[in-house]
Amino acid sequence: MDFSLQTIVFLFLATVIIVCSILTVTTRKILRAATYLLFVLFSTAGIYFQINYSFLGAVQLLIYAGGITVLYVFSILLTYSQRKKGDRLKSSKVVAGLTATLAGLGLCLFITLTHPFTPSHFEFGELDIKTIGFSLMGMGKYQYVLPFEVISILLLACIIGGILIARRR
Amino acid sequence: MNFLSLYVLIPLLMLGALWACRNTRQIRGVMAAGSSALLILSIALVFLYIAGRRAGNTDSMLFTADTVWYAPLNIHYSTGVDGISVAMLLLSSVIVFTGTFASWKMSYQTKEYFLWYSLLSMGVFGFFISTDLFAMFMFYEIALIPMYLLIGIWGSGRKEYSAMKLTLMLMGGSAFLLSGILGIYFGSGATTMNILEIAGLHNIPFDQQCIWFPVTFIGFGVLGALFPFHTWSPDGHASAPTAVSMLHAGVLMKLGGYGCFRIAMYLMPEAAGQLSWIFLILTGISVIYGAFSACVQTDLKYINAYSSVSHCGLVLFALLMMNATAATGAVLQMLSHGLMTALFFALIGMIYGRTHTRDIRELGGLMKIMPFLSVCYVIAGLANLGLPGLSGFVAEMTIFTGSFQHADPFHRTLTIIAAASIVITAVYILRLVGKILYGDPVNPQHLKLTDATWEERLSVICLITAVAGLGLAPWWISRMIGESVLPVISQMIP
Amino acid sequence: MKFTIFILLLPAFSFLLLALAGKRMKPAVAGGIGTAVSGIVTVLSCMTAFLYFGAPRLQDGTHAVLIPYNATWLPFTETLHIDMGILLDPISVMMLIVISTVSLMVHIYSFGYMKGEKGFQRYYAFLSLFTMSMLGLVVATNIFQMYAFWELVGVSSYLLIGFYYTRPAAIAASKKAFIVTRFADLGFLIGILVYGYYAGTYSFRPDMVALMSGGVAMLPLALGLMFVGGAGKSAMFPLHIWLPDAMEGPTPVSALIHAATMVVAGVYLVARMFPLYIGFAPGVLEAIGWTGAFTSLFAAVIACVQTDIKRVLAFSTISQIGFMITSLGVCTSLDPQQGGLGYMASMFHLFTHAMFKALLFLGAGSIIHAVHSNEMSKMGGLHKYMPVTHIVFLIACLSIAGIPVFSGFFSKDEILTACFGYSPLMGWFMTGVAAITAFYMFRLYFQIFWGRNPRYDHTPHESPATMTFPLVFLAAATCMAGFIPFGDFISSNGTAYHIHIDKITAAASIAAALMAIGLAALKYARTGPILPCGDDLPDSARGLFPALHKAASHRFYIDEIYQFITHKIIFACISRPIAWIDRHIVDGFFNALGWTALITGEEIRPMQSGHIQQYAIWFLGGALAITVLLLLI
Amino acid sequence: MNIPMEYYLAVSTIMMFAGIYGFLTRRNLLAMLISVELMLNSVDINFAVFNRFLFPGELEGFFFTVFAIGVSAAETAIAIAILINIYRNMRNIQVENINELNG
Repeated sequence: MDFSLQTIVFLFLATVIIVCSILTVTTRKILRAATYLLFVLFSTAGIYFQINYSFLGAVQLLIYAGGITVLYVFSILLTYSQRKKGDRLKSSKVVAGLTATLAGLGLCLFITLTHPFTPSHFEFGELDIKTIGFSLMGMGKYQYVLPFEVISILLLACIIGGILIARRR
Repeated sequence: MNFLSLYVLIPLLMLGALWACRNTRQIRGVMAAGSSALLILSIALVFLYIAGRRAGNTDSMLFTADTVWYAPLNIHYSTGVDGISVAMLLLSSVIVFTGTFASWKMSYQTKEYFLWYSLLSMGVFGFFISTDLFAMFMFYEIALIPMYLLIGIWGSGRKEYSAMKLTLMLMGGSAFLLSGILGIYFGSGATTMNILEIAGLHNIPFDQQCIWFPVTFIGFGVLGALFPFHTWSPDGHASAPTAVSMLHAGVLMKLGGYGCFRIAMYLMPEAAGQLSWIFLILTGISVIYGAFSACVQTDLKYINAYSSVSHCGLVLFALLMMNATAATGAVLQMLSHGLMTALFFALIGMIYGRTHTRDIRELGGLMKIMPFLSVCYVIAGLANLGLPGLSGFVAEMTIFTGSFQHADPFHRTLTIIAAASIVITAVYILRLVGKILYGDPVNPQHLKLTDATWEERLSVICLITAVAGLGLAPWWISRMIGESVLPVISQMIP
Repeated sequence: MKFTIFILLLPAFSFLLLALAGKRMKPAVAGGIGTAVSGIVTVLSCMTAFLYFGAPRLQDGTHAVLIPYNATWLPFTETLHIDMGILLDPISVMMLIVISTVSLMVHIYSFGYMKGEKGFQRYYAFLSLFTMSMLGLVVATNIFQMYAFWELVGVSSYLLIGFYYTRPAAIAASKKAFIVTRFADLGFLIGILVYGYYAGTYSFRPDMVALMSGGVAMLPLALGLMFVGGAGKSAMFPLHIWLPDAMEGPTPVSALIHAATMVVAGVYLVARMFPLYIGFAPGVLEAIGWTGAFTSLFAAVIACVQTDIKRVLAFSTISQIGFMITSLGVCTSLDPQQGGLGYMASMFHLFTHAMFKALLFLGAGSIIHAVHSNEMSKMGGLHKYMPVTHIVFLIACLSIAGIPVFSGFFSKDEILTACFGYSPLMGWFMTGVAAITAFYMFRLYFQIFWGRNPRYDHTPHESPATMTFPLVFLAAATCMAGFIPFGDFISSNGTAYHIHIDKITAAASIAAALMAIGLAALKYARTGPILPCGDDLPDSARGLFPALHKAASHRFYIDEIYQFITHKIIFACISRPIAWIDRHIVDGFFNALGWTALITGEEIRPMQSGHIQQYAIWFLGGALAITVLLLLI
Repeated sequence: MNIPMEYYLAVSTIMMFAGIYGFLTRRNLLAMLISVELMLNSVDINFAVFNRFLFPGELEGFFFTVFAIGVSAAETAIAIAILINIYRNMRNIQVENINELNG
């Protein structure tokens, strides 16, 4: 592997993702966690861009980094209580969680790295937006109008549910 | 439906009538009427049965009837009696009758108490008249469940613990039993649940018998106080109220012996022959072990409970000897033990009701205070240790003679060991009688106590009459039973 | 002979009547009913005897065996069943006489002796029960009927020993009597079972077909085991321990049950099975004989040092039963001329012993009634106060000592002759025991009626007529019974046998007895003040054999051994551990099962905590576990 | 393109388990939600990467990622609505205190 720009970018993104993920779950301050999450989401968008899924990257940036994070920040501020100083963790829980996590991580990495994937040789072309649009709206094979509709109904249901739940009684 | 169903109908009617009762007088009236009706029915049944046999009817069961209940599983409500069940029905009705009078003064939640009591008796009667495996099992369960409430609510001492223990262990036995019954049903080709028909088919493969025989036998054996599954008995009996102890030791424990004979051994004779030695050893242990344990107990009811373990062990022991004489003896022993142990528990209950203690160290000189009860207690004790002229002798001698017909050393040794129990029985009975009845009163407060009331006298005298009647004129009932065990015995390999 | 059924039914009826309604009767009425029934039974028994022995003999010279009644009482198998019936043969008829007579005497005597006692009606009820059972025992047509009545006499003995049920000693004694005999009866029962299986019947005549097919070899075992039962009832060593304690019962009861009738049941049993013993188990019979001989010596030695008047008589009874057993044991054939003499001698001694021993006990009762004590040290010089009792007691003592004219001489002489016929050793041995008998009886006699005169609180007086009449009657019987031509009625093969006195044997035994009486007179007939040290029984033997004396007065520690076995071994080492095991191990196992279920539930319950993170960690763990499993497979 | 697929997968795995760790240990419900977002995100990366490297001609992974993003947005919205509601009632959103919901 030569140190092309691609590689450097990837290494940068990977480092940011790994470090920020870990910081997200270990920091005591919830607002910081949200901030680190934001970095992770940005870097993930970077990964998408890197593998030439720029539409996906854009969606990621818009919805995740733009929408959801803001939602988090708002709700954090809404539920912030002065009495609670940080998020103290129970050590037994940490040990159990850490053990399970590390074991799982080791196992998954082992499987991932030893599994003989057969990557096909492909051309890294940009996916044009027209193909995406037709696939999303088409009704044929490998076309996704049904899941699209299902998701839209789900979103509608969520909107209604969110309003209902959050409404003051 | 024939007149045997009256045995289920009368308790049902009693349940209904009790439900409608408003006061204690009415409740007592219903109970007295119902239990007398059952007693009269049983006596009539004995005469009808003997008349039927005299008339030359040689079917293995008389008065059979059959109603389809649930066709897909071949479950029928089928009834029928032979000499064994007639004897058991007579025993049960005597004890239900006397138990009613023994709990005449029950004051706490009287109505509920008698409701459960009637339900319990319905289960017992239903069990003895049924000839269908499933119906038997159902009635068996009906008889078990009220026991939990009767002990748990109306008991004394550690009643919750005892009730729980008794019910759980018997339920454990039921689990064995259910699988055994299913094993028999499917082993015989899943065509019928009727015991007589299964016995007629006689087609359960030997290897399957070897699985289901021990399962069924243990299932019933738990109720028959088979060592080491007897430990519910001392606690359960000690905590139960008087009439429940009577009914439980007198009748319910007989369900175990009856079931072992009628289901386990009748339907799986080859396995019974093959595996009898294991259970013979266990029952032999029961006999001796119960007797020795009884020697050092200090609670009256515990003594009697261990004595029951010993005597019921003798029942199963005799059944496993698998010859007609021993089996007749076993049924006689069931009768005899049922009557005497009910008598014992009735008397213990009456003594306890007066002195409020069952500890033999705190009792003494009762002969002076309550002569009637004490004399009856002595009679019960003498019956228990096998005095000729009372029922114990008849049963024990039949068993020992029957068992001794096996010429091999194994059976011989066990017979002699079992016979030795009569000496130990004498030891604990006489120790007990000497301690609590004779001597001078230990507790001066006991001097004020009164002797038995009329209903207690009625109950006790009725039982003593039965014990003495069986002991003085045993031939007719011995013949009646003897000819009924033959069909079962003839299935077995000696 | 159909009327014989009433011999059994009347006492049974009287028992039921007195037991159920006795409480509402006046004591005199209850006693009257019991005595009247007993009287009728005695008359019926005598009638039976007259008719039976009066009937012409069969051609072979024996009396016919009559079975007026026999019905199946409890069927077991085709061949085995308990019958209830009446069997009349010479010995059962003889026993009828003995039992009914002694019983009648005791009934009459008790009027005076038990006067004013609480439970008078109960006492007579028990006496009737005992009479019925004992009569049923002797007329049994089969061994199982005998066993059934055997148990019944055991229980009536238990009830009568424990008559004074508030006395701890009486309770303990009754319990002991019942349990010891019960233990022996276990042997009897097993013997019966063996006999039934191999002889193919419970009747006294074994089925020859069954016997031929292998049963002969087992008969000695069966007969030996039966004798264990007999030894228990008849208080043979080492099962004798209950009899001395049984003296806690009222004295008339001791006379009836523990001297004259029940305790000879073992002798009767052996006599009943005698043809079988001779025919199939001569070895067992020999062993029985030696057991009897040893017991008679053993009991006689102990009797010499007892101080309780009833205990002395009790040991004397054991010793005398030993004589009877020995006499049966030394028989070697069925022919009375050829070594079968012992059978007749034994039955004869049973008869005479019943009379004089009942007399002794009733006399002792009369003395106790007057002195209010059982201890010989509280007695002395009573010949002045109680002339009738004195005379009859002397007659009984002379009789048991074997002085001619009195009945005991004749029967004992026959026994000694039989023993000499068996072996000189046995003969001399038994003669020695007879001498000891004479010694201890006269030790008793002199101490009570002569000897030093203790200060009585109130002057002893002669007993009332209800008590002296039975004494006089029995004394007359004792004087006369020896002249009954007993051998004409009873002998080992049933034919008439003329009793003749063997001169040398008789001379030897009389000489020994007289010497023993002289020794006793020398030692005990002195008058003088009571020694202050409390050692008021001058016992020179103590100086000579201190160890023997001490052991004998402790009855050779047999009771202690039993005590040790029952309490230290059976109760402490078997019963208690078993009870403990039951509570803690067997029950503990089931409790542990329940406990495990409970604990498992308790352990599992927190898993359903509602904490999502906990669920998640289990979920993760599960997923990982499955993954690892899949990887490994 | 010379970066092997495994590299991406490794990164997403680490992210996934960081999320799991957070989910298991954090006491604040919001923090747990954030951890869930991490996990979802890592799955999204895997979808995209598998699609791109193994089946470049097709678009399943791509669209599933799109849908997953949509679903996670919806989920977050609802969850935060619930949280705020809980906060109103109980004045905190510590996970231990919320087991009263189970009846």
